[in-house]
Amino acid sequence: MLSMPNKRSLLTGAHFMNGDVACAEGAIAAGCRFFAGYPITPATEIAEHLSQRMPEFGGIYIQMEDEIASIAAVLGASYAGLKAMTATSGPGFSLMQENIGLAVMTETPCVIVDIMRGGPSTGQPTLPGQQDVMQARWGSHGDYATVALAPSSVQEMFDLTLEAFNLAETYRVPAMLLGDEIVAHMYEKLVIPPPDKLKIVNHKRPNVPREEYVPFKPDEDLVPPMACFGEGYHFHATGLTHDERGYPQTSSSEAQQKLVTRLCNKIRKNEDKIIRVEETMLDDADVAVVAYGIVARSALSAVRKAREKGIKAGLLRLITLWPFPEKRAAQVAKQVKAIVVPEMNCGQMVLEVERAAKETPVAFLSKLGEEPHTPLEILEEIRRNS
Amino acid sequence: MPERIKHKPLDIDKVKPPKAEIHIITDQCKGCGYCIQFCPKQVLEESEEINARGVHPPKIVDESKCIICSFCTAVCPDFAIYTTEKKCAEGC
Amino acid sequence: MTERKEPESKKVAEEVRIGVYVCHCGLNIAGSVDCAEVAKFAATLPHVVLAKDNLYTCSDQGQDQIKKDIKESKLNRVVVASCSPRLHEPTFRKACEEAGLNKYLFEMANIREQCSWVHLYDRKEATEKAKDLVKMAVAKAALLEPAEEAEVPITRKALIIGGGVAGIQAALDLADTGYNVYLVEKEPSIGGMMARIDKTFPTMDCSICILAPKMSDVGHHPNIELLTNSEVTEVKGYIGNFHVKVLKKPRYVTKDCSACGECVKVCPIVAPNEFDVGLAIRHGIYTPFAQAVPSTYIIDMNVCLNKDGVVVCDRCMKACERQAVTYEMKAETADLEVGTIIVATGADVFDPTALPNYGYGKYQNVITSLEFERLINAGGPSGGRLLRPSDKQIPKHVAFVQCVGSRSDKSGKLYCSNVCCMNTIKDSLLIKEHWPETEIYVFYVDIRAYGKGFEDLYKRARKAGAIFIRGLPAEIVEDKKNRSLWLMGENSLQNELYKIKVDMAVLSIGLEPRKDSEFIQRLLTLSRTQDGFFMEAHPKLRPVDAATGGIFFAGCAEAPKDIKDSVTQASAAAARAGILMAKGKVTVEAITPISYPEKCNACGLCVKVCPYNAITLNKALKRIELIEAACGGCGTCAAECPFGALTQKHFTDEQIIAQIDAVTENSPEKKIVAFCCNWCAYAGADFAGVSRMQYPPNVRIIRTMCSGRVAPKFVERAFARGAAAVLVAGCYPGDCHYINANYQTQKRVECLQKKMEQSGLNKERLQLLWASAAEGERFASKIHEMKNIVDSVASKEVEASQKVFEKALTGV
Amino acid sequence: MVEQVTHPLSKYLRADMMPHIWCPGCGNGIVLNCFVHALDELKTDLDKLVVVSGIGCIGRTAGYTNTDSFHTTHGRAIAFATGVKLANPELEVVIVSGDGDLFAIGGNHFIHAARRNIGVKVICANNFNYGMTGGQLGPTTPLESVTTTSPYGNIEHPFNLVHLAAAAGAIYVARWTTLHVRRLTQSIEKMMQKEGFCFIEVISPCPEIYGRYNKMRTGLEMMEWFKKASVVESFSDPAKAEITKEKIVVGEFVDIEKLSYEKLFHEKIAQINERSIQ
Repeated sequence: MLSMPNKRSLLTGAHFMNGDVACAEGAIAAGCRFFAGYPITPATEIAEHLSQRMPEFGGIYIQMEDEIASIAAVLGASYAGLKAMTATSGPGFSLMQENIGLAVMTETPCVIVDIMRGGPSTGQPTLPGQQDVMQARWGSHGDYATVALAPSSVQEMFDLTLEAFNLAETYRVPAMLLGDEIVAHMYEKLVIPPPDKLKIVNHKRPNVPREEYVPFKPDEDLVPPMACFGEGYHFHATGLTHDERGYPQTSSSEAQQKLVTRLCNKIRKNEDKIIRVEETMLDDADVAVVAYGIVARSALSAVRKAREKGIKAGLLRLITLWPFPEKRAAQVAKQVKAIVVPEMNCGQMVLEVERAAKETPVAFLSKLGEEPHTPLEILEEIRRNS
Repeated sequence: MPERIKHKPLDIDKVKPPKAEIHIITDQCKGCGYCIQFCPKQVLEESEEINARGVHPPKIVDESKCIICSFCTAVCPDFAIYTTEKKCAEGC
Repeated sequence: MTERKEPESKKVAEEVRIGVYVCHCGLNIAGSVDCAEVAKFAATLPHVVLAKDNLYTCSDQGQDQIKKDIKESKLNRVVVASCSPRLHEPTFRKACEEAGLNKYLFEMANIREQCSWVHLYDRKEATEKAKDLVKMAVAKAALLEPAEEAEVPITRKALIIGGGVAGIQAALDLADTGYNVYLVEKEPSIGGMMARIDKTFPTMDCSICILAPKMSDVGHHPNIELLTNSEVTEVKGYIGNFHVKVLKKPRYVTKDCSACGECVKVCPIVAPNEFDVGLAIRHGIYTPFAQAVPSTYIIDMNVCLNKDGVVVCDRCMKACERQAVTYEMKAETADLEVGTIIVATGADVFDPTALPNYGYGKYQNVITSLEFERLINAGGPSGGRLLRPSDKQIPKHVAFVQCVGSRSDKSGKLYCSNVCCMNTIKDSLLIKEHWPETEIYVFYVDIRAYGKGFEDLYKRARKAGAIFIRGLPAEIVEDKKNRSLWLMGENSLQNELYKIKVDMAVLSIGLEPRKDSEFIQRLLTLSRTQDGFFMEAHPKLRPVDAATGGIFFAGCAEAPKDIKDSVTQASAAAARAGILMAKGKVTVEAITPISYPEKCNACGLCVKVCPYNAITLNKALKRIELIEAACGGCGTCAAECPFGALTQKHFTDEQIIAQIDAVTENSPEKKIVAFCCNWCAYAGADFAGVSRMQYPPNVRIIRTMCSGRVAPKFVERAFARGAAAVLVAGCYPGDCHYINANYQTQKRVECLQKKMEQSGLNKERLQLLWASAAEGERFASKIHEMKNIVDSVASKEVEASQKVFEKALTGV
Repeated sequence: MVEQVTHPLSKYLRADMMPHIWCPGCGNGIVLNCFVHALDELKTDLDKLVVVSGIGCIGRTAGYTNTDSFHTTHGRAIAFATGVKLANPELEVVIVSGDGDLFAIGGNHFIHAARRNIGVKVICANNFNYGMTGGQLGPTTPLESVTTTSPYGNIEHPFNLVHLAAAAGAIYVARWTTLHVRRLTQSIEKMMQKEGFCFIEVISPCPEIYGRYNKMRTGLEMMEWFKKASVVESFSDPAKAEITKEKIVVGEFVDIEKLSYEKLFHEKIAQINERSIQ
C-alpha cells in the first residue's frame, strides 16, 4: 500500500494507486468520517487504508464482528451525524441486505461499497465478477428503490464514491458502489482536484422549530429533511411501517401504501437528476454495446476497432446501474439494429436492456472467471450483429 | 431491651404522619393489581368499577394509612398511579 | 501424655510416712466432733507416723507445724481433716510445697461442711463419721503420687460480654493495661442501664454526662474492638484458650454513617423507643440516644418496610449523602480467640404487671422507676419535665412504692435489689429540686441506706419534705374522673390504715437476673445461685472469679449492685483477668489421664466419650494418643475404659477403691457411699453444711472432679463390700463443667440399675442425683430419703448384692 | 380520590404513543417506569440521550421514551448503538431490549460490544421466552419450561446472562426482578454514570404468554414467585447466579473501571494528530 502524507489533509493532484485506495480517498474527500467493516477479499484494502486515514481526520474506523454489525453501525453513525460507509464483497453484501432494507425504511444516508467477485457463495474471492447487480437492486426484502454506481477505472473509484455519498445525502438512501476485483486491485493514474473544486452535498436539515419537526414529512422532492441524534429534536425512527411522525403503523394499509410508494418514488421521480451514462460514437451507430464496470473498457476498444473495420458501432456505458437509464436505452434501441450486452455474469443488466429495447434484438455475451471479455470477443459479437 | 412497653409515647401526637394524596389515573390502569398487592400498608383494593380498558382499577381504602413510600408509583407498569404529599397551610 | 508400665507405680517403694492433722476450727468442728479422739484414731491407721489435732490448722502456726513435721519426721504424705478442700486445699498444698513436698502428696478430709456442721446435735455419730472420713483420706493418701503440672499458654486477649458500665470499665482497664479486648454488646449502643438513668446517687451526678466520656473512650480505644448489636453464640476451649463465635447482626447502616440524622427525617415509620421505655418515639432508622456509641445509625427491620429483600421504600438510602444505608447487609459470624472472659451481662428490671393490685399497665399514671428516670431526664421524652402520662400535667402529689418485686415470697424475688431505696431517695430529691411544692410519699418496708454518703442523702430527702411511710400499699385504685390514684394500706409504725391520693405513683422496681442468663450459663458452664444470678467461685475469697477457670464476673450479672459497686467489681475482674494474661501461661491441675498402652486394645470408647476431643486413636500403632492441654480432667475416659488401660491422675482407680474399701471396712450395711462431683454435688453438700442443714450421718462422700469419673466398677465394689446404698451425684445435664461428661454418668447408672433389677436387687439402693452447687437443700433431702432406703435394706439383700457384684472384688 | 391527572413522569414519555401495547401485568412497563424514574433522578439531559431497541415487545420502549430513539431490526440494536456512540461520544446511548433479541439473534453483537467495552448501556428485560411471536423457546428459557416450541419441556440449557456479560468484559453487571424496582432504578442510575459497557438484566413477568404455559397465569403469581425466590447476593460469583423455581440470585455482580473503546480511540486520534504536527 502506498505511503500517505502523515497529516490531516485531503489528497490532491496526480497519484498512482489502486482502486480500493482511490475509493477510500474518495470517501474521505466526500466527508465520510465513519467506516465500519469486516475484512473480505477483494475489498479489504479499503478497510486497511481507512484504518490508517480515518483517525488522521478525526474519523472513526471500527472493524465489527461481521457485516451485519458493520452496516448496522454505519446506520447508527449516520443518524448520529457522520457520513458513514462500509465496504465488502458478495458474501458480506448478502449479509448486509436486511439492514440495507432498514436504511431504506429509515431513509438513512450511507454508502455501501461492494467489490464484486466470483459467486455464488464463497465462489472465487480473488477473481472479478458482475454478479451482484441484481442483488444491489432487489437484495433486501420488500419494495424499494436504490442507487448503484459502477466505476470502471481507478479514477472512477474515487469520483463515484464521492458521487455515491452525494446521492445518499441528497435522497436519504443507501447508495451502492459496485466495483469489481479488477478496478479494485488495478493501479492507475488518479487525479484528485483541489478540495474547493469538489462538489460535496450534505443532507437537508430541518428548517422548523424543534417542536414542529416531523421527521418523515417530505418536501416536494419527496425527501424529508433530516435531523440527527443529540440535536434536541427527540424524534423516533423505526424499521416498522410508520407515519410521518415516525410512529409505527403496523395495521394501516394507508400508511403502508403512502410510505412505500414514496420510498420508491423519491428515486424514480428524481432519476433524471441521478442517472449518468457515458456515450461513445452512438449518434450514427447501427450496433450499440451496453456495458459497465471493467467490461466497458474492453467494449470501448472493441467499438473503436469495429469503426476501423467500417462497422458503425457505439458504446453506452452505464455509470448509474440503478436507477437504470431506461429512457436513454430505449432511444438508443430505436436507433440501432442490434444491441450487444457483455457482462461478467449469466445475464443480469441484459434483462433491463431487453425490457427497454422492445423489438430491437439484444445479444448477450457472458464471461465468467479470471478474465473479462477481450475486445476481440466483443468485436466478434458486434460483427455478428451488424 | 427486655422491658415491656406499657405507655403511649408522650410525643406520639407531635409526629405528624405525612398526609398523602393518591392519584389514580383510572383509564390508564390495566388491572395487574401490583399496587394493591405490594402496598405495605394495604391502602388500596380492587374497585367494582370497570374502566375504559374493561378492568377494575384500584380504589383507595384508607388514604390516611398511606405513608407515601410511593412503591405503587414505582411498580405500576402503566403509569396509572402516583402519590404526592398534601401541602396544607395551617399545620394539619 | 503420661505413660507407665503398670508395676512402676508400686516400684516407688520408699516407705510411706503419713502425718494427719485434725482441725478444731475453733468450735466449728470441735463443737460437734471430738477432734482429739479422731486424731488418736488416725494414729492407729497404717502408714500414719504422726497425728495431731490443733485449733486452726490453716493458721500460720498450723501451717508451720506441718512444714516442721515434714522436715523433722520425714513425712512424705500429709492429711488435713478440716474444712472443704474447695476452700483450703490450695492453702495446705502451698504449705507442703514450701516444705519441699510435692503438693499432690496432700489429701484432705472434709469434716466441717460435710460433718460437724451437718450433724450438730449428734456428737457421737459425727465423731464416728469424722474417723471414717479421715480413714478414707489416709487410705487415699497412702497411694498418692507426686505429679508435675502441665503449663498451658494463655492468649493475651479478653472477651467482655456486656457493654454496660461494668463492661465498659473492665474493657478500659484491660485495654489501658495493654491487652486487646473484644467488647460484645447485644444492643445497638453500649451504655447499658446507666445511660438511661438521670442522676446517680448519692452524688447526684448527671449519669450520662459521666458515662459518655467513657463510652467514647471505648469507641476510640486502639486496643478495644467493639461489637455492638452482636451476641456470643458459642464458646469452646478452656482457660487461656477460648474459641468464641460472635453473631454480628446486621445494622443496615455502614461505618460511613456520619450520624447527621437526615435519614430519620424522611423515614415514614415510627415505633416506640426502647431506650425511653417507649415513652418517646423513634423511627425505623434511628440511633437509640444522642450519645450512643457507636454513633452509627441502625435500621429496625422489624418495622422497616423493606422485607424479604424487596426495597419498598428507599427514602433513607436516598437521603444519605454518604451512601451508608444498605438494606442488603447480612448477619456475620466473628471467630475470636481469647484467653479470658468477663461476664458483664447485667440485670433486667422486674415487670410489675405481675402485681395486679398496683395496676401498672392498667392505670396510666402508675409508672416504674425506670420510666421515671426517662421522664425526669432533660434528654428524655418530656425534656426533663415530669409529666403524668394521662394529661401531661406536672403532678403535685407523687408516691413512691418500694420493694416492687423485691423481698417478697409471694410476688417477685426474695432478695433485696440493693439499689431501689437510694434510687427513690435520689428521685424524691430530684422532684423537690425542680418543683419544691410537690408532695412526696415514699412507702417502704425498710430504708436501706448503708453505703458511703447514703444516710446523708436520706436525711436530705426527709429534710426536703419527702414523707416516708412504713408499709407498702395493699392496693392502688384509680379515680376515673381525673385519673388520680388512691393508695391504700397499713402504716405499720402507727398501726393505722392509710388512704392517700396522689397524681402519680412510681413503682420502685427491683432487679432480676437477665432472661438470657441460662443461655450464658450453658455457654460458659457457669453455676447460678438460687436467685438466678451467676455464682462466684468463693463468696469471700474469690468474689469475681467464676468456678470455671479464666472467667470472671462484673456488675449486676453476679448480683444486684449500684454503679459504684459495678465499677469496683469491673476493675477487680479486669485485674484478675490481667493477672492470668500477664503470666501468659496457666498450669493445669495434674488430673489428666494416665494410659497403659500394653492394656489398650484401641477400641476407641474413650475417644467417643471425651468431651474435649483430647484423645485420638492411632490406628497404625493400635493405641490412643492424648492431648494434655486440651484435656479438661473429668476422667470419664478412665471410667469408660473396659480394660483398665486408662486412669486419672490423683483420682486413680486404686485411690478411689482404697476410699471405698475404707468406708466399707466396718458396718457397711448401714452406710451410703456417695460419689460427688467437685463442682455441683460436692459444692452442694458443702453449701448444705454452710447453711447448717442437718441430715443423717451415715453418708460418706468420695469426691471426684466429675461424676463422669465414677466407673461402674466403683459402684459394684461398694455393693460387693456390703454397702447398703450408693449415691452418684453430679451437675445437672447441660450444666456439666466438663461440657457433657455427666451424660455418661446417667448412662452408666441407668445401666447398673437395670443390672440390679435383672438380678432381683432393689435398684432404689443406687441413686442418681443432679444437684447444683446452690442446692444444699436438695442434697440434704436426698440423704434423708436414702436413709429410709438404708433402713429398709435387709441383711439378706445386702448379701445378695455382694454375690451379684463379687467379681468387682477381684482384679484391681 | 379518583381523578384525571398527569403522571409526574409523563414528560419522559411520548404522550401520543401511550398507552403502550404491553399486556396487563407485563413487566416491560415496570422496566420503562424504572428507566424514566432513573432519568428523572439523574436529571438526564434528554437532548443527549438516545434510546435504541431491537425487536420484541420490549423493543417498543424506544418509541415510548420522549428522546431521540431508534427501533432497529432483529438483534441489531447493539451494533446500531455502537455506531451512534462512536460517531458522537457525547451521546448517552441506552439499549433496552429483550433476552431473545440480545442473546439469540444478537448474541454476537453483545459479546463483542462488551469485549470492546463500547460505552453503551444495555437493559435487558428477560421474560424467558419470545413473547411477541407467541411464546417460543428462547436462549433464557429455563430447562423443562413449556413454550409453544418446547411443548414437551425445554431441553436446552439457558444462558446465565450476568455470567455471560461479566465473562465478556462488561464493567457493570446487575440482575434484578421487576419487583426490585428501587434497586433496579438505583442500578440504572449507577450504570448511566459509568463510562463503558454496562449490562442490567431484569427478570420480567410475561403472564399472558410464558406464565400461561408455566402455571403462573397472572402477573401477580409471577411477581410472588420473584418475591419468594429472590435472594440478594451482591458481588457474589455471577457463575453461580442461578435462576430456578426455588432461587433467583439477584444483585450487582460487577462494578469495575476500564477505559472505554471510544475514549481509547479518541486518545489515539489525539496522538496521531500530535505526531502529524511535528
